[in-house]
Amino acid sequence: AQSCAKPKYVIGMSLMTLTNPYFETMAKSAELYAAADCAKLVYYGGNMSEAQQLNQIEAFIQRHVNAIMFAPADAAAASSAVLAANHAHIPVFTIDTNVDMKSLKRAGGHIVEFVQSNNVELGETAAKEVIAYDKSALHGAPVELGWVDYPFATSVQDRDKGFKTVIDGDKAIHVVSRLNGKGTTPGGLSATAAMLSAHPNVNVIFDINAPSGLGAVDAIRAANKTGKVAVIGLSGSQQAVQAICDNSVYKAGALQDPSLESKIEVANIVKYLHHESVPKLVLTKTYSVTKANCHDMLKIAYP
Amino acid sequence: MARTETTPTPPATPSAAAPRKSFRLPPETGIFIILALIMGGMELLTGNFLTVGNISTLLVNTITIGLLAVSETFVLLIGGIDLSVGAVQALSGVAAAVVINHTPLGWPGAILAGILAGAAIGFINGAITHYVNVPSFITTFATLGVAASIPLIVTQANPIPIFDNTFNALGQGYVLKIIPIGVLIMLLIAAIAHVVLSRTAFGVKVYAVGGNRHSAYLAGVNLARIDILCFTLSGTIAGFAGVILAARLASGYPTAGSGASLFDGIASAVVGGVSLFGGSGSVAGALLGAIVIGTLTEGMDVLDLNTYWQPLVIGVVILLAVTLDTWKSGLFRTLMRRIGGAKV
Amino acid sequence: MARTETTPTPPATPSAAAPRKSFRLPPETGIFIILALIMGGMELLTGNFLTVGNISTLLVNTITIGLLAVSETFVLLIGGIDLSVGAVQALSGVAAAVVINHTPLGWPGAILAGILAGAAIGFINGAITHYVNVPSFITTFATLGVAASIPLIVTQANPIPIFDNTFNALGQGYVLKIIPIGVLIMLLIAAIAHVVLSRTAFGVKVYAVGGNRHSAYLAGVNLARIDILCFTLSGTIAGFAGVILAARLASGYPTAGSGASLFDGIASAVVGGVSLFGGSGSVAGALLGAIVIGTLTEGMDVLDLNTYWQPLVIGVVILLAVTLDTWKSGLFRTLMRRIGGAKV
Amino acid sequence: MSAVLAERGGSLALSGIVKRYDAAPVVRGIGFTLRAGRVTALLGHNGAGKSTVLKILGGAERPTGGTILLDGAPVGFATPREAEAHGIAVVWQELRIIENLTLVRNFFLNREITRAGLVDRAAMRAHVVRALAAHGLDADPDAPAGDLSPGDRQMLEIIIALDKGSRFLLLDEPTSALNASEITRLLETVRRLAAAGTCVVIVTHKLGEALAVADHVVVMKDGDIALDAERGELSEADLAYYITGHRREATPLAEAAPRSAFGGDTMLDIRDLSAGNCLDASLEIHAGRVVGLYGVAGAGQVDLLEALFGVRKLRGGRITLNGTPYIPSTPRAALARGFGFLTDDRKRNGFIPDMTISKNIVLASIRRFARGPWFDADACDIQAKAMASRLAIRSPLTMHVRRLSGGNQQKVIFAKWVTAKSRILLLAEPTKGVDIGAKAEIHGLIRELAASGDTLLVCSSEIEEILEIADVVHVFRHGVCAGQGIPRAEAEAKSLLALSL
Ligand SMILES: Nc1ncnc2c1ncn2[C@@H]1O[C@H](COP(=O)(O)OP(=O)(O)OP(=O)(O)O)[C@@H](O)[C@H]1O
Ligand SMILES: Nc1ncnc2c1ncn2[C@@H]1O[C@H](COP(=O)(O)OP(=O)(O)OP(=O)(O)O)[C@@H](O)[C@H]1O
Ligand SMILES: [Mg+2]
Ligand SMILES: [Mg+2]
Repeated sequence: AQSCAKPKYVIGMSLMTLTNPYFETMAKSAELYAAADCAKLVYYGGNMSEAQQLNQIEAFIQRHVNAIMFAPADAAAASSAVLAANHAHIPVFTIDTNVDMKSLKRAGGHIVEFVQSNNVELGETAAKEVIAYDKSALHGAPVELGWVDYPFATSVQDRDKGFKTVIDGDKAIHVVSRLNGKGTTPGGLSATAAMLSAHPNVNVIFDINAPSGLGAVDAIRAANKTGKVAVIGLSGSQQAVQAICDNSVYKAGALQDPSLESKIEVANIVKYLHHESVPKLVLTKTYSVTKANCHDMLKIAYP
Repeated sequence: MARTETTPTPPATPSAAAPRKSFRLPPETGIFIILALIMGGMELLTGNFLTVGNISTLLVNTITIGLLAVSETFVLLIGGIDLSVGAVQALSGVAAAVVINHTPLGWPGAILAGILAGAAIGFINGAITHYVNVPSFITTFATLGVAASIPLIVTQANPIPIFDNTFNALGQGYVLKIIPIGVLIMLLIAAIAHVVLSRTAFGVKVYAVGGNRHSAYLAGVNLARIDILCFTLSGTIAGFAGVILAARLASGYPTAGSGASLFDGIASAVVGGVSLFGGSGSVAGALLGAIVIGTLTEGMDVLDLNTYWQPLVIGVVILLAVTLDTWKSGLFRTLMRRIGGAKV
Repeated sequence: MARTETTPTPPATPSAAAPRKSFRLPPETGIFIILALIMGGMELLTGNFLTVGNISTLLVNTITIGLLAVSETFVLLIGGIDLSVGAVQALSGVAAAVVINHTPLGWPGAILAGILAGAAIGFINGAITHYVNVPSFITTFATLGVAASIPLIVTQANPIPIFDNTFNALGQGYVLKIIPIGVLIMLLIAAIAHVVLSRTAFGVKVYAVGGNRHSAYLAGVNLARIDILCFTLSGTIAGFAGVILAARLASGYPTAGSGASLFDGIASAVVGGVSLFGGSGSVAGALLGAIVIGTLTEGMDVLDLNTYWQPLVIGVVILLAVTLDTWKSGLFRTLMRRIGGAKV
Repeated sequence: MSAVLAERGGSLALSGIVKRYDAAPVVRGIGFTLRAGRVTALLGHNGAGKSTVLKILGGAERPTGGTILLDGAPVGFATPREAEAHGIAVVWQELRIIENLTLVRNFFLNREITRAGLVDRAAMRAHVVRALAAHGLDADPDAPAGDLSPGDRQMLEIIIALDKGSRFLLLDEPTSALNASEITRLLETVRRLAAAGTCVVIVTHKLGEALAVADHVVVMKDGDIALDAERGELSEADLAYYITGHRREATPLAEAAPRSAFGGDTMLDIRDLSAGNCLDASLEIHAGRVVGLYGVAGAGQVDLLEALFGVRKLRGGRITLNGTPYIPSTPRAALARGFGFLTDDRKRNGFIPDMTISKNIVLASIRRFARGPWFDADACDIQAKAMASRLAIRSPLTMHVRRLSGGNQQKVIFAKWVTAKSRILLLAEPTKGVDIGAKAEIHGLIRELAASGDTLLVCSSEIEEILEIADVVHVFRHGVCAGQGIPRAEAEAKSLLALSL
């Protein structure tokens, strides 16, 4: 990488939240990649509020940033923000979660590029892990699955969709409970604790993100059900992958690579600003994490 | 003991009779000065804070919190609290979106639906609080749940896009190419609310009820009417906020106003000098409080302050601001108020 | 909406003279009956709600909100409010995690650090509120920002894992294999707080200050001491909550207690009969209020009620519960309170 | 005798004391000396600064300038607690009873009896039961003090202050809510304490009371001292002269042509009315008359007024108003039927503390001060100005009522009900805490209103007041109307008092 005395570009980045290690990593690595390309990155977390993110985009427009990186909390409500940037002739690049293209098009807005780890695929991967899970521990009992959900985020809705289509195909798996784990560790903890006491036969927990999965692990441990209940699901954080390596409660999962997403997106932004062409859509690889490959995955997993 | 006898003078003419009016700074002066200081500070730090564009963005970003501060003022003044205003935004935004997408009523119907949804929740708040005599904290906690759930149930958490440009102009359009329509509406509503509270008989009664409910009752004030009206007005204005937010986002957003923003309206009003115990404060103060909080939030973004530091800096600056506001009224008044029955 | 406002009847004969003690049901009876009704209802609906395991889970899930309700009670009783308790949890959890990972002090040091962090924020709240005479809403809004920011800055939003089993037992361990240690600590703290408020001279003064601050001052009560102690106790108990949560999560979690859970402690206390205006309510009531809210939340989960419906159902049930509690004290007392100066 | 005790018991002296609020001086560099074993009466018009002086001595306010000398040494009290530590106990004009605490807890507030860190409830309760009994206060020690009537609350406060056995006892209008026999007993107690070496200051507007109990008289006027003298040969007329600044030629009212007690139409016909402590009262009230209701606190006369105004539930009885049945429901409805009600509990429900004098005055008749939806601030100011000058409310009309002196607050409430132009005015203790000048003015207003055809029902714990203004008197005893319709011509203090006990 070259070193620059003064950044040539300013990129504004608004992420749905910064209090999830996944996005934290996305922001931090984007900052590094941007610096390497002589650009300055300014990033904010939106506390899962589309209105707050709109305000942040307005602030970017005011300070005439050269490009905007955007991970909206809500796809359908994000078109205003993109439109505002369009009016100010600032290119918008979405990451992780896209704007709802149908409404955006209808409103006459456009984005340059979208980098995503395929969320539907993540859900499907996790579902396949559940199906592939060695059920010898269950002694022939059917899989009773508890679903630690967070249905308010578009990305999670996609994961849910992917998970559901695959799981619905397996008659031996029954979803007995689906609760809101708020996407946080405390939320995952309370939801799982409630599931375990309401449905004592629950033996697999599916989680939609690593923080809530870690909460589920805590709940299982607290209920003295270690070994009886497995957690399988989105498990991108190092803590979660490490747990899989340790063959603890966390058995397997799906992983996305936020750092890679940032790397591609920043590279494309810089290209675009140099008037080079960029692809409209980049799907980054997602991974299936198992005890077998967990040590490799640790290198990808975010801190 | 010697008898010290002063010659009695005839009673001084009661000063009450004197027709001169002593000039007093309005109580909002303090918060206004603070706002000026904060803006000045931002300008010094950034070098380009006070541009027309930036101020306009700032005001646009303050629409929601400003309207919520005004709406909250009506309820705080009678000694109540309204936790539902945040969720009402979601409800009325979704109501407007549903009307525009699924009925032939178009944007006028949508606007009306949004406002009426807010008014209805407000009316329920007032009626239950008054007649069932439950603390308004509880009533509005319950309606917060109701107003937050309905949009989620209706939309299954998926925002409903709005493509009506006339409607969306409420949040995105400009008058004379420079004044955002939403800001205009906010200022208009605030001005009307200010006049209502400071110049009408209704306003006098609102302050009376908040100042001493029992005394107001004995003076013949219709408590039911005042309670219900104040809550209904609060809900109505929150409904406006929801409509404008929906127009800004071009969608009915079912989780609008959730989370910690619950507090923003109340916090703004309190920063602007409205008492949580009723009976004192003004709409102008509340609005200034909202602009202070809005400016700080905006300023943090413009200053590139790390997200993690923002709550800390905003909190500390607000504390300093209110402290200054308290002190400007002189140390003795301060001390007296501390001792003299003011609640902590 | 016609309604005749009937008025208070005082007892016909002044109960006065009699030096004998008239037997009175404790004021918490109402909320206790309501809790029983809710639990009974849940049992009917699910068929297996009242199992030892479920009750134990329920209590474990109530630890945080229960402790926050107790902590909030101290502040509400003197007519204040403490918005910082949620964020204090994050601060003290992270403090404990940092001490355990980066110092040789081990679990005792970690526990102490967590509690001290809470106490420090509480002390600051009390001192600023009292001496600077800023409404506690503002002070604690500011310290909420501070207490929420510091853990984020320290951890960069990444939870700090805690591997000390003794420490984690606080949140995960059991006494006699059946009673969760965390629940025991919560009940112990609540019991101590209840005794302190109802049986000590300090407690009498707390109620006096909340009942009428100026009168308490005239009676010679040291307002500074009461204010600062109440806020410090509130912070300390919130610190306990943070430590136990960290132990449950086996990590210092930098965003613990954020979002709408800000309200849970206050809401529990109010549901349990603690007045937002100071001077009335009890720790026992607040704890019962927390268990009511905890039971409802847990119950919704056990019933697998759709997430979107939960806020609505919880809100409505709480409203009904408090209404019932209000009515049980007799329609006339109720009306009298409504008219007689009680704030809405 | 008192001189000897004074040597032994020390003194409390003020010197050059100044107190300003927002630059407005309310005490202007005054000084006087209080000595042990003596009773000082502190007199003066409403707003003269009496309570302010007591607040300074009691540590509730800090003087802007000047010194306090305790036994000759300068002291400063930053808080009431410090004053109390120096042996000063105060009964404040704005009572400090805390309504949500029980009598016992109020009694021992900040001096709780504890055992092993916990309050000793049994010991405290036993002490309180004894103390209440000793002073004849009939009240449940475990009930919230807010349930007491204003008179009982004042009595409780006095008992608490006496219980502290302090060297200095400062009493700010302790008798304003007490009845005649309670007052007599209190004054005896004060004399006894003084004889035992206590230094007592008593603020009062009842000059007879002052002369009966005091050794030493200080009169304040607009923040200055108008008189500082031994009681000696001072007469009530002398005191009135120093207080008001002029000599008043007799009392025109009392000697005005007596009006017939009855006559005119029957305005109100009350049959067998029971409410609160009032039992089966039957009264016939004639239009254009001032009807005095006399009785000790809790005898039911105030309950009758409250019932008529719809703030106390009727247990039974019929009321006919101008020939049509009247069932009181709410104050609003009562106002609509032409009633007005001046409460005897001014601090609790008399006014809106953080509202201006003007707005408080028009609150009960706000419709008349509105043009459409608009509040007519000018009309409000004109009315307030007129009332203020008539009743000598000397504070600026934009001042919040919270900051007025007690007597001036009372005048604002009275002004509110005069402004409301009710045809039937129910007045509970209308002149509580009002100075002699304004009291005469209020009495005059009451007579004027009656002359213009209004009907007034007046409860007063002062027999003299009843005798001065009433055309006809009803006496209540234990809830029963024991003396029915005694015309003023036939009424005299002794017989009324006897009927009431
Ligand atoms: N907090 C305050 N702010 C401004 N002025 C005040 C305040 N407290 C008292 N005053 C004014 O000080 C003056 C003296 O009041 P004070 O209470 O001492 O009178 P007082 O002699 O006790 O009268 P009263 O006989 O009516 O009780 C009054 O004019 C009053 O309005
Ligand atoms: N809400 C209440 N609850 C319990 N006791 C009450 C209540 N209200 C009044 N009392 C009691 O009833 C008795 C009579 O009070 P009330 O106010 O009727 O007296 P009153 O006739 O108005 O006397 P006063 O002349 O002192 O005003 C008092 O002993 C009081 O303690
Ligand atoms: Mg006075
Ligand atoms: Mg009474």
